[in-house]
Amino acid sequence: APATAAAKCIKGDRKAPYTVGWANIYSVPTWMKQTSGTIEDVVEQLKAKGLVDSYVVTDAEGNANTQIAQIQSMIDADVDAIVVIAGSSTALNRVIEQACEKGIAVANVDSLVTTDQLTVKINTDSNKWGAQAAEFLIGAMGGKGKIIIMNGPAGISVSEDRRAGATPVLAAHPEIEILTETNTPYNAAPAQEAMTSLLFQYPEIDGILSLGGALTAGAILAMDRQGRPMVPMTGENYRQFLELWKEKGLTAWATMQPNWLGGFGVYAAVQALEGRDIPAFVEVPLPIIDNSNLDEYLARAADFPADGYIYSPYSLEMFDDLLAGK
Amino acid sequence: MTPPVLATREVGKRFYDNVVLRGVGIEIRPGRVHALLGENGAGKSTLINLLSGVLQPDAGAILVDGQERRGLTPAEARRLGIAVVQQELSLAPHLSVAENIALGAMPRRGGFIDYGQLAHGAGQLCARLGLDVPLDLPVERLPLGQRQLIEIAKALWRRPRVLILDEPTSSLSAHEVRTLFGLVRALRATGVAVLYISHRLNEVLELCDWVTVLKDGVVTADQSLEGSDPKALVRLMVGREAGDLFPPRGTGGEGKLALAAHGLVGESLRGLDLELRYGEVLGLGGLLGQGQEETLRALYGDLPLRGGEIRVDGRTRRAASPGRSADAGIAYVPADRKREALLLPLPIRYNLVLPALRRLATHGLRRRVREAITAASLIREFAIKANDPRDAAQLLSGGNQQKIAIARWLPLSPRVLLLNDPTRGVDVETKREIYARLRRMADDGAAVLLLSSDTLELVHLCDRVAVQRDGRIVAELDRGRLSEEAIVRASLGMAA
Amino acid sequence: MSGLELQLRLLWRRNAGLWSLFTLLAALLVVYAWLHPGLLSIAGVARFTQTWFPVALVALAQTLIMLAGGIDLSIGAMVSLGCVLAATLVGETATAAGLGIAAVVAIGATIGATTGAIVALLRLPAIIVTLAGSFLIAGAALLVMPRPGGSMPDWLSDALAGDRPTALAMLILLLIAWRVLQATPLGHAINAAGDNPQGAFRSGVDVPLARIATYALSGALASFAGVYVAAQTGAGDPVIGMPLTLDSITAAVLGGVGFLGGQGTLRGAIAGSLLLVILINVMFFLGFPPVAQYVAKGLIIVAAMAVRLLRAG
Amino acid sequence: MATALRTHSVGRVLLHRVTLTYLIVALLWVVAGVLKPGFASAGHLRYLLELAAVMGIVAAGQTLVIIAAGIDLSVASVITFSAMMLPLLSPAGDPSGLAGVAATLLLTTAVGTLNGLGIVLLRVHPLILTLATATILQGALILIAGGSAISVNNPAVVFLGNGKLLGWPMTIVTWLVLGSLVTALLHATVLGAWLFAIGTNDRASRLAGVAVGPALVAAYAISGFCAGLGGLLLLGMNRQGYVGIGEPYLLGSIAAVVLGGTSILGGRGSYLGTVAGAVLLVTITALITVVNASAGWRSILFGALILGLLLLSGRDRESR
Ligand SMILES: Nc1ncnc2c1ncn2[C@@H]1O[C@H](COP(=O)(O)OP(=O)(O)OP(=O)(O)O)[C@@H](O)[C@H]1O
Ligand SMILES: Nc1ncnc2c1ncn2[C@@H]1O[C@H](COP(=O)(O)OP(=O)(O)OP(=O)(O)O)[C@@H](O)[C@H]1O
Ligand SMILES: [Mg+2]
Ligand SMILES: [Mg+2]
Repeated sequence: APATAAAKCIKGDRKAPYTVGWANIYSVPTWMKQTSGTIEDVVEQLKAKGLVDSYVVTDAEGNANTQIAQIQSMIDADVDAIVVIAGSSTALNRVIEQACEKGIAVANVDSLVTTDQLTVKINTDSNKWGAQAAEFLIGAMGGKGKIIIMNGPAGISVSEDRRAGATPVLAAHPEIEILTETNTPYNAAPAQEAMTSLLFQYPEIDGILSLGGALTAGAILAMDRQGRPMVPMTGENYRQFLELWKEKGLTAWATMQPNWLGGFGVYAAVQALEGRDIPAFVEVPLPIIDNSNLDEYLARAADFPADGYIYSPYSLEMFDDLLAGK
Repeated sequence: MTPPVLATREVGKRFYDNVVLRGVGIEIRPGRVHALLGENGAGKSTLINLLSGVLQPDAGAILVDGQERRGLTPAEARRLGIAVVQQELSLAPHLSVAENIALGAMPRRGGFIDYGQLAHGAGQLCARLGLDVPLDLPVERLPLGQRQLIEIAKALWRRPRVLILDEPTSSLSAHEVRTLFGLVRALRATGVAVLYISHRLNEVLELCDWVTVLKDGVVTADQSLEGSDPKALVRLMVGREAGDLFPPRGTGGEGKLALAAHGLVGESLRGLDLELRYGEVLGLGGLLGQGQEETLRALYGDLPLRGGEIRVDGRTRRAASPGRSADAGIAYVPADRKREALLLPLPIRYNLVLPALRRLATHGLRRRVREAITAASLIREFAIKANDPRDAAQLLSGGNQQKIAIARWLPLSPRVLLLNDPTRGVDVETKREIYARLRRMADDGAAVLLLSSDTLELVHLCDRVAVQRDGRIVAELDRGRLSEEAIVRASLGMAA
Repeated sequence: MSGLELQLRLLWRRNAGLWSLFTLLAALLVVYAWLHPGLLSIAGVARFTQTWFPVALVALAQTLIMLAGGIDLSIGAMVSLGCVLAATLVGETATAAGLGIAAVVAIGATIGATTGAIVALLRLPAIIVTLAGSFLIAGAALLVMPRPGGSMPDWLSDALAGDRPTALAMLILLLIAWRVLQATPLGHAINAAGDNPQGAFRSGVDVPLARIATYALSGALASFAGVYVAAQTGAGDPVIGMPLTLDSITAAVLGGVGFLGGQGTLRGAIAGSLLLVILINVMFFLGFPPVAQYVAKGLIIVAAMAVRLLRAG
Repeated sequence: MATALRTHSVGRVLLHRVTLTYLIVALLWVVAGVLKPGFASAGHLRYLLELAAVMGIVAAGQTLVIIAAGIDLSVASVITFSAMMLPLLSPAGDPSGLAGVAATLLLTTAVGTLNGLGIVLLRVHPLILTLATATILQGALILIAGGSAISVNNPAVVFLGNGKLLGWPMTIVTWLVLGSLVTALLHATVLGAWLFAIGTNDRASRLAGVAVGPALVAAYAISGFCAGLGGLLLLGMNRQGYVGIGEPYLLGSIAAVVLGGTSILGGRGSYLGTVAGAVLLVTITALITVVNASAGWRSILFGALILGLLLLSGRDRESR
């Protein structure tokens, strides 16, 4: 490793093998469990290379205040790298800045914080997520019609960003009429409940702009139960959605928040510790699932939990390419 | 004669269609102890609730110092110098003795509680009442009688001009009653007006100067007590000649051993030995708080024991619980009916069948009709004055609640009765019935253990009396040696 | 008995049920300090109390209500509202910041008093009134700030949540303030109103007023917890307080507050909140994986309660 | 403060109040139907009833527990646990799927029994104990989540959630059966009477010979059973279990019970009221979904509706 480290926070005083900490916001949901899986996988690979020797996990049980305390504990325990999915886009700022000052490599993935004093932020672009989804839907609807927008929980950056990304696209198409919007947790049951009531309300719906998670699956189930004709819709790589998509032969589009962002975070942090110059922000391109590659995803479905997400394959080489901006 | 400090003029009160008071006038004067008598449910407590602002009259007026007061509230009544001893109901169980005494009237200095004055004042009051308890003890840890004394201390704390005592002695033992009387006399001497409600007629005769009698919500007598005797009082209340209060004693004490306790050690018990035989009424006496209640609870299986053993019908009892005892035919009537016996918000009928619920049911399914019949017959037998058996038990007068606490065990025909002050607040006529019934049950072979604060009961009803002191039985007085004096002497630790 | 002696004895008495909790905490603190010697410095203490302080505040807020015989499900939402309001209202200068904080706390107190008035005067069940309140308040927080943002002055963040143990000092001040309140008739009325509302009313205690006052105080405490979270994190977040409602109840009950009111102490609640926070930290240093963390946490909380109750007999 | 209370009139008032709650539901449906055509369509109302069935079934156990002056904060976790465990507990060789259903319900009943035992034997406050159970189940869920590689294909569960019996949705049929049983239990059995007694005054009940411990254990066990059944219905309706599926039912079940007029302090209440409470809750949730407003306003509207309905449905309640 070179004497002067290039990445942010890195002071060059930490030597391999490293201790990696994973500050999980909530380990119970399946998406998080899958993400933990990719982290453990990458840690194992790095252990084999002699770069990592120990790995610690915390679980904040969904409470951002607890997550602050746990990151504080990791700082106190002097781990070398911290991977974090933020329980709040603002709440962790100060503790992360502290970690950075201590020379700890902090990789923030998925839900990002607003501070820039950390080693690397890795994420897809939530704005693009929303924009691309809107573009697909409008295209599939022929530029006009009535839609319902399904959002994740209110007050959370990710769901607000996706919605914000869709706004200008929708505004550019005055013939698209937004009937109404929902806010539900990223889960099928509440989405299905909300959608059912809305279906009774709106006899005419031409498209569903679902902005993530298992929302689309809920919508499809609701429509199916009422015998309503399927309409174009968007969504994410939730296994049940992809299966229903195939089963119903939908006109649909999906992207994903790859679970391997977690594993990638570990890799990037360790690379930074190793003295590699890595960018402050790595934008992971949004993989697109459409009718052309749906079957590829479904072919691997059995490897993923029934209530999980079928993410695209990853490898350390791929991470290298992403870090190099390729 | 001094003018009345507190009076009512033609007050009436009804609850729904139940007219409780009709045109009642009463005049309470300074320097006089005024007795208010009446059968259970006659409307005494209701009247004092009107006098103290807890309830509002439907008709008539409340007069304080000759002036009509409309919309009197408890806080206002208190400001006017009216203090009421509602039994244990108004204590805050988790707060300390001192804090309870000053509840709602904390001494303050500069906006803060003046603990100096609190400790001093509360300490003094306790001393005057002969109450020897730490001021910082939560009142829930005190036996009922001591809680009652604290309720009295609380009333005195406010230096009232009018002191209303609703059955203040119903769970005090003879000794405490003496102290209280001394205190009341002292207050009378300083010009305090006292309204005194009691079902213990000789106490009334001893202490009071004047009597008002309520019957079915109407004043039937308002006269001086001079020259009265208990029989005359009963005549006033009931309207006919009084018979003997206590039933004649049978043979008693010859039956087989029902319950035997050996060397019981536990909360307040320090090696207690006691034997109870079928066919006898055994009294349990002593000063307040000597562990008598714990003795009953231990026998009933409600007290964890650290030592000793209890034999039921000669067999050592192992896993004990109230449920098992009840199943084995042992009944327990607690003293504190409001907290330990009744389910106040639930219907009277329901309260009456609770212990027998399982017995009355088939395969766990309730038999409503059977329950209703059982309850109705108990209401009749015990002359429980209830408007409707579906009313909440809390709407009953105190004495009628007490009847439920006893009556509800009868459908189980218990072989052993453990009774803690069963006639607390019960009017004379009902007392007579209860005594007769207890005696009859003993004659029929049941074993009765009667813990009582009323020495008369112990002397005249029981076949034998055990006196408890400091967690042990210190004397057993058989029929030949039974007398009030002997009990008091033994209670105080003097040789019998 | 002198006044001082009475006061001290009452204090001692109220601790009686808490010794096992205190002992458990002491043991955990020793283990924690041993695992993490950095705790034993001013900065270490400062940082530790910072994570604990908001939980302690909501535990206090909940305890007040429960002491008076109620329960408050809107505490978490109130923290969120306090947080976003602080990140909007608190200005850069010292005066502006002071005024801003005062305004937030006043708003919290007002909302609390309103809730209290509905519960006490209309005699509706607190659990549902405050559940409805939680939606109303959470909605208001989202209107103030639909997504995380805003900012707090850096100097304020440093002062409240920097390397100085300000949080600890405030906690001690709060305990003193509570002692002072307990020594007033109002404090006493709060206890009595929870213990035996009817009896207290008959004894001339203004029960509705005591109830309204507790809700107002509790609202003020919860909104101040929001202010503190804003300072600690440097920004506002409209949903950050949500998980704190349950924490507040757990801490209060762990600290010996009875569900039916009248019994319990603030220091018990603070100890309960400390247990929740320190458990998490100690488990991290002991290297518990999340699965074990959940199980251990559940068991230890039950044990902490059971030991006390079984010993009390 | 000393309000005059008469039980038989309380009974009448209670009945009256439950009727009132039903009237409010009807009124709400009419108003919503006028404002939002489609809301009051038969199909939608039936769907609301189906949703209410799950809430009502979970709240059935909660009603028993609350009447006995307890509370069960583990229902949400038990629901999720049930939905996640079913695929694991359904043996491949059982075409009816009933074995899996039985095993799952047995398991959740056992969890409820443990709740009851902990509360009775360790004398830990139900709030804490059931919360701890919930926490421990969360731990178990980490192990289970992602472990089930198959979505639900248990025919019994699919039938429960989606099937029809004589034209009636199975969810509603199940609810009717369970609701009748719980009502009978409360009002026609000794156990039910005991629960009221315990909720009113557990010390007095104990001294009257009531088997307080066993009765409480039974109540929590039934609550575990009901939550488990609720989980299976949800699983059937969604064809997919996931972690967090039970979450809305924690506060929801308590709210349904209390909105239905059962006292949170215990000793007073009825399941008929809870049924109305469940329908009410589901209705207003659906109502705010169809109102086109920002998330903040929707939340405010929801809170205001709960408060308003509470005011309407009766003010003479305990002051807690
Ligand atoms: N709040 C109430 N609602 C309905 N009825 C009531 C209420 N309070 C009292 N009653 C009824 O009024 C009658 C008089 O009761 P009260 O308590 O005044 O009797 P009492 O003379 O004090 O009897 P006791 O000697 O037994 O205490 C009783 O029949 C009782 O049931
Ligand atoms: N919750 C209540 N609602 C209505 N009335 C009540 C309630 N509690 C008590 N009462 C009535 O208030 C009156 C006084 O209450 P209290 O408990 O002092 O009864 P009491 O008859 O004086 O009993 P005791 O025999 O203990 O003196 C009684 O007449 C009782 O019926
Ligand atoms: Mg009376
Ligand atoms: Mg009376």
